[in-house]
Amino acid sequence: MELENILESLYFSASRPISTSEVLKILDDPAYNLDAIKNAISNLQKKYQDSSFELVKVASGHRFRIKQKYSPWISKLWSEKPQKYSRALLETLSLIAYKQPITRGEIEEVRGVSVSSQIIRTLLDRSWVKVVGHRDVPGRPALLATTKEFLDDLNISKLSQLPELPEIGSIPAEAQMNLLEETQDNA
Amino acid sequence: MELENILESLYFSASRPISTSEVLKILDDPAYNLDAIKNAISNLQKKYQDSSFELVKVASGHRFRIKQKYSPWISKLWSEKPQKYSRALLETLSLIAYKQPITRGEIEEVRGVSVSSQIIRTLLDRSWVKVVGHRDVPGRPALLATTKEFLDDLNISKLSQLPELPEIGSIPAEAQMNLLEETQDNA
Amino acid sequence: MDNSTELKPLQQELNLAVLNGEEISFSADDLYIPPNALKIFLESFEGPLDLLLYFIRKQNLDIVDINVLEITNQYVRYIDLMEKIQFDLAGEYLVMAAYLTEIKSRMMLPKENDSEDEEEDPRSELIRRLQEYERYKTVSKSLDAIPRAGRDFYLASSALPEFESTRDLPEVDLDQLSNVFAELVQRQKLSASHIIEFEKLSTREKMSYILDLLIKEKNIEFHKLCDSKEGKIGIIVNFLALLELAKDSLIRIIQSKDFGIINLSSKDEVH
Repeated sequence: MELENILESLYFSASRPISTSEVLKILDDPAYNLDAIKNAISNLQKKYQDSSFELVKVASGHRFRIKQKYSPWISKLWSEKPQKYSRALLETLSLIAYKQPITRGEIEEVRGVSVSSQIIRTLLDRSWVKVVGHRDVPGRPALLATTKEFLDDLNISKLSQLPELPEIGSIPAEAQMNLLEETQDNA
Repeated sequence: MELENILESLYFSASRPISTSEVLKILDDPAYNLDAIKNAISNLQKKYQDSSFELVKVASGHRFRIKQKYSPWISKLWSEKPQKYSRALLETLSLIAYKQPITRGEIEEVRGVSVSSQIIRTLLDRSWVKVVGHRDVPGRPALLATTKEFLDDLNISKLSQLPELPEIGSIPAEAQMNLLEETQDNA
Repeated sequence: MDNSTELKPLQQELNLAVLNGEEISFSADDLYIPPNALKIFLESFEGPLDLLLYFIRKQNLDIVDINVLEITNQYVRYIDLMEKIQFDLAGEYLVMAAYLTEIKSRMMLPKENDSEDEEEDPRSELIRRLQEYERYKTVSKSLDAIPRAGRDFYLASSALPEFESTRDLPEVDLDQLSNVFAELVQRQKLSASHIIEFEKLSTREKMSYILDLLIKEKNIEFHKLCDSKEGKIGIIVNFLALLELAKDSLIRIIQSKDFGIINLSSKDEVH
């Protein structure tokens, strides 16, 4: 009971996901082991079943999130509209997510166009992407990979939960046309 | 029941107190009047009596707050915060310092990328930045300015003691932060 | 999502864009597109591979069956058109035109009857690139559709109790701050006239101060803002701040008679 309240207070105060190992370190008490924490987490998940929020597991730990059905009211609280990303950015992000680690040059090769610094900056800034090393070729280009925050923001806990990359030849022609349609709507 | 959940989701998502009049405006539904909201608030207060947080009334409205008795754990959590602020936070802070009062949208315009709520929240939490008003444009975005605490922490007594804008090119190379490298450090 | 400009994929005629309220359309056979619409048309592609994919898919062809001659002709015609209307075409489009032309000429060369050295289909590299690009293009759409924090759902947090921080928070020093700002300005290529001067900054400081004061007290008399220690300069800075704030319609200024007391009040109702 008390352990659940302590956990709850941690999740609500952190404004980021917290891992069980971090919880163990904070508690620093032999009375609370990993099993006790896991048990408390599952109790908390049950406890708040009918409320507006839920305890979810993401890449870097657990956190409370507000159920999606309440988004219409919450979005009214914010005067700014959430960022809508361009197709160029999304394609770049997809390449980083599915072919990581990857250099900017390699992204450009697949997309057939240059990738603007602006896009890379936005992704780094958003902490969705980070530099994990440099390729050992002339110019030592940075190798880009996605971060835990990226998975957290999509509410998933590992890369393998991303949508599957379509197989070559399995993409119906209509899907292509729909893509174009989208772009025109957004233009 | 549903009204309580909506209210709850608003309080948990806002990271600031919300007044009943603001709630009425967001609900925008004649079915929910002031009495219904007050009733829902008192139900929420009862509902969470035994949990780690409480619904409290402060000058500008209501908000959820972690109960004082959980502060020992929270202080441990917060003592593990990263040692360095991100490049994005520093840029945001420098824009608020030099171009205050400024809105988030105006910061985004100069930076060319969006500013996360997290950054603004960190600056507000740190008491380096505060909201000093709202710009009279659609959405009424908050105007941000630096605080006395900010000046105190930088050990200056007024903003005019901030360094003048260094001449371009006179910034020592080691002080120039390579964005790619920088982000890697903070990740 | 607004689907009012919905396209039927297999329709002969394609409504490409709405320009000045007028729907621009063209058919697969008739390549004429008004120049303005052509610009919009090209801007909706993420580069030459994307444009080529469109040509192929528009004709409901499989990538592996593409008729390079036809696609090349179609592509080059677009590029020529764009050049004619002096549209600033990205270099990649021209590179692709050269590449396509090369494939076309290689395909027109007579095949050597040497079965030992079986030459690769000149199209294969292009086909491989188109297929590869299409995979990521398609998956990027699925990625965007995943509910995202801050856009489709929100996180729950509550206010903190009072607590002792056991460790120092990150520090920021003056030079770091001004260097970051300088780099920002440099990046934005702001003109030299934007350099922050002493006076301007004190005005900005006063603006913040006045706004902050108006949160606590609904009305302030101007002379109460001025500190005698600051002297004449102080009054001037205060007055400049006042004018700036009024210009941005952030405050209300009322002076009921000439040389009378200047009253400032907040325009802000939220706080």
